[in-house]
Amino acid sequence: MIYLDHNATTPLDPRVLESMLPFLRGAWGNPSSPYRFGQEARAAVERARSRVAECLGCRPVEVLFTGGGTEADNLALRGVVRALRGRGRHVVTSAIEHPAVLRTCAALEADGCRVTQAAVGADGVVDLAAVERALGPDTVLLSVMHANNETGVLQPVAELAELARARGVPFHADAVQTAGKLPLRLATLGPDLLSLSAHKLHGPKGVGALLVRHGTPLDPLLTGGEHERGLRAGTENVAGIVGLAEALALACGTAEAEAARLAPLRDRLEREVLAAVPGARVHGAGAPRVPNTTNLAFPGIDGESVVVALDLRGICASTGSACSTGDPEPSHVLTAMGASPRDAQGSVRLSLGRDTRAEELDVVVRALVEVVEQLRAISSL
Amino acid sequence: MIYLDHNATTPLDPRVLESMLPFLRGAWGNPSSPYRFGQEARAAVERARSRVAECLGCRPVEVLFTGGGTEADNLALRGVVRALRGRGRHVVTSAIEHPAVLRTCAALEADGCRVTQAAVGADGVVDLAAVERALGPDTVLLSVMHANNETGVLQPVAELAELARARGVPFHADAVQTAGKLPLRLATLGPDLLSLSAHKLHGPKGVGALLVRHGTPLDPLLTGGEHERGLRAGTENVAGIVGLAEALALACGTAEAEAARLAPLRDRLEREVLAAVPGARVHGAGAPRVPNTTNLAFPGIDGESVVVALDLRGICASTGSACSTGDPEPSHVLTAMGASPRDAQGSVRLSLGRDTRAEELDVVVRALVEVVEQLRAISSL
Amino acid sequence: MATTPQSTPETGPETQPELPGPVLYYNETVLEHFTRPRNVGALPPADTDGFGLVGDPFCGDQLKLWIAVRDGRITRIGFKSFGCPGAIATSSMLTELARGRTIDEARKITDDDVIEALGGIPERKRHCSLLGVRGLQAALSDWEARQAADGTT
Amino acid sequence: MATTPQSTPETGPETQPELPGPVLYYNETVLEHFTRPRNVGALPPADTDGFGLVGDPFCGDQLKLWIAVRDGRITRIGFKSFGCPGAIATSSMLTELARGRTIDEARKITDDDVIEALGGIPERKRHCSLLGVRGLQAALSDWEARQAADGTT
Ligand SMILES: Cc1ncc(COP(=O)(O)O)c(C=O)c1O
Ligand SMILES: Cc1ncc(COP(=O)(O)O)c(C=O)c1O
Repeated sequence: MIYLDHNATTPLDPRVLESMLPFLRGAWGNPSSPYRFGQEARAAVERARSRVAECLGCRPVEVLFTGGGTEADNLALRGVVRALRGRGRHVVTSAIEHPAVLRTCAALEADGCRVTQAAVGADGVVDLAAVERALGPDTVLLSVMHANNETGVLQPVAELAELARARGVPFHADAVQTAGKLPLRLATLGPDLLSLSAHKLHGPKGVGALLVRHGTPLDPLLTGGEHERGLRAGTENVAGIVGLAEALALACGTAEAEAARLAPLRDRLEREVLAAVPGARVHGAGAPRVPNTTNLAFPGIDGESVVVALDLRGICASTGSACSTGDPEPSHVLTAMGASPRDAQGSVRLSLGRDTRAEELDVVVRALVEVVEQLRAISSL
Repeated sequence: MIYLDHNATTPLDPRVLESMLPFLRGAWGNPSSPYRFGQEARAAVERARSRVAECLGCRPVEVLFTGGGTEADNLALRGVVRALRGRGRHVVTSAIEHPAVLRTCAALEADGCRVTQAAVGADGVVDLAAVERALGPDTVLLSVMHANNETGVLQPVAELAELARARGVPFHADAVQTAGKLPLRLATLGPDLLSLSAHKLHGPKGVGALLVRHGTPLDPLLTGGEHERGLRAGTENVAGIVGLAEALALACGTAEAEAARLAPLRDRLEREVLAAVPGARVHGAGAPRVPNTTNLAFPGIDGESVVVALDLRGICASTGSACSTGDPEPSHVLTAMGASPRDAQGSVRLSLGRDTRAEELDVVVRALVEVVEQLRAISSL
Repeated sequence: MATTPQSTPETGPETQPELPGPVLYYNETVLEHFTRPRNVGALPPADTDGFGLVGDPFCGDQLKLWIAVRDGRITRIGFKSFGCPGAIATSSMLTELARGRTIDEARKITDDDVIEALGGIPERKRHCSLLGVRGLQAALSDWEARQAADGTT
Repeated sequence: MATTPQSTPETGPETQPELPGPVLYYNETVLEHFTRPRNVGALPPADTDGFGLVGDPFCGDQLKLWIAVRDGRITRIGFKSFGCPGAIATSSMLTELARGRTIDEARKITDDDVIEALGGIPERKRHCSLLGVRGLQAALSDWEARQAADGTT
């Protein structure tokens, strides 16, 4: 199997599993229990918190563990909006966010908030001027992702942070697609809240984190026990949290080298596909992107058909967000970038990862060329 | 180590870990991915859903997987209240609920709901007449737990279900402390929503389920991708879900036999402590209880001191909910049952489990007698 | 945003498991028709007695379908499709079901017939099979219109 | 319900890790003073020069503390405590700190002194150490009151 869908999920690193096993075997205590056996688990959680903080350039108290990236996004949006409900009801976001942000914005809208979606350019980069115009006196949150999951296009978080800071508006960045891929430092990057998800960086599924800069107003989303300083109730997923920290530490140690290794592989893949497939394009090619992602447009054919045909050849790819699998709607990200619905429908995302080898990409290029030809032969367009 | 805190958490059954490992090693695909490798993970999730449904007497579509018991409780309360916001804003619950319910009710109150907490009797059983009086035309939810986590006292869910059904009010029961301990059938038990948590029944931490009877109105709490039929977004914790199903299947298969084994052990433990410790009492002794739990009152001394002293003798016990560890407030459950604050402060919960042996309990009785004597010797009361 | 469990359509009686998540779960027959679709291609204009084009001109799946009719029977049929595997496979199966049938029989082919012949299709892809049936209906209507036109000329 | 990270007190400069969760994390010294508290028990009434009782009569921790004073120094001290291990250990350590001290020195003992002598105490248990200090102050005030009463009689 050639796996080119690392933006959907990644294999659990065997070293990460190894780090988790003690907490699935011997040290299964409840971190909130008063006896020493429980405190072993507590110590593991707090060690993990310190490791995450160290990897991401923040303080341990600024790390909240969650049940995944989606929960981190929901907590950031709903938590800040609720904490600041006395100040205003307006949220600014972009048109290309992950559904975990966009649908949460829709839910907030249904509950009486006003939401402004800033447009993006044809290159997939959010329009800074549009964000600036949107920020108003009653704006309580700006939420723009760090890198888009479908195109890999990086957003100008430093500039966005400056805009937000100048107006005293908390800024949340969904960094699910950059954590572990790029070196990140909360202290210098700019956002006040940062979401990440373990399974996107060779950690376990069902655990994530929200970094919350000291002083950022936040209400809990899950209420109950006083876990996570009262900001996220529920018995801690100790093994998952330990795995997240281990995965992050491993990824951060190699992020730069991996980025340097993957960018030329990705670029060569793109060059070869563009050379071999008439009419093919790369969405977001003009913008800075995370080095592992390419989103290819093949006009005249359907992306899902390409993905299924590749699957039958042992290659895992996707049409975009895994969440929208089978969704007949064209990608909201690509249409926001100005792609026609049909063009958006003809797109395929390949996302490389730690296990990707150059030889695999040669196989993929050949398969893609073949598949596109066959599908074009039967296409009615 | 003698572990008598199974209501806080339980060891992960090695067979459960075994069932999870394939999804932490080979089959790490994203269940929402379109290729067959992802569908392996999808099939595992759906098999797990069917197993849970079979164990609990409901249909697979009635099972929603969550990130734990707390999230299941939050989803039930916030989800029903939101879905029915056009109908009313009143919630009825009891005074002895877990913080996952009580604090969520407090949050709903802060958001404009009215919440009535029905009283319980001295035996720890919720007052049915009080619930009946509380249910009004604008009541949108009744939430009463199946068994209390501190005392083990069982609540009259069948009768509560009847009251609720007669008024068309959805009824949520937090069954975190009964799932796996007692045979449960959603179809016959009565509630419309039922919460459970894997780590309380020898499954992994960080995964739970909410059973939602067909037709019950529910809004999602975590919004994003269309996982769990749009009712709980977020990439599925495949290994955790598989582990939950395996743990539940194992527990359901032995629940009756275990209950029959533990009840006499617990009863003997109580008899011996009451005989040896002057003034000792059992909270909720007069009510039907889950067979693994006892909550002992030792007037004149502090429960946390007992717990720490037992810990130093290698025995794990607790003062009540693990969530309130170190909390100086006396238990809201015991005070709701009419205990004085000092009496509540002198209470210790012992909760037996699958690994508990009769010989261990002999050791525990001796240790308790010793510890209580020593603490009474220095007590100022 | 309000969603109730009962309002979610369920998967029905197919053999595939009930999959409430967003997923594609094409069976072997569907995949076979997707990789080796039957009756692909336009008929030559001279041989074409009816033609159907369905699908929005700018957005979503599209199907073109050609039929040749002799003695009230579809003797030849061809299609071209822009769409997902479900669209391609259901169109392919539809042409198999329609070939050799009388006009009346062809008129009566439903999307359920197509789905049944394929042994099921994911819930989210049921709409695909409608495209094929509508394409065939359009071609049959075109044939009827041409017949009428021939009669009047 | 609004909670902000900054409003949560942090654990301070102890050697123990920063534990934001609800947790007890008593160090060895605290546990030692809990299991073998020093100076436990009432002084005989005849030997008691000052007595303190602190804590709500119905609820929460309670402390009784007795002192004997000779030549402006605490020569003997005893306590009894109803409370958690933190309360017992801080009371025990307080009596150790106070024994042999002059009245003035004893007046100046703070809860931070007690906590420092124990090598730290969990954040949630800091209030416990206040009880001991308040008990000692009460006993010293009682001693002063008795002195004054002796003087006037
Ligand atoms: C940008 C982005 N945000 C959020 C998420 C959600 O993360 P999770 O699947 O862990 O809930 C994803 C991936 O699914 C993502 O790509
Ligand atoms: C009755 C009850 N409800 C809910 C919970 C919360 O479950 P979890 O810890 O899995 O979030 C617990 C245990 O902590 C419980 O005992």
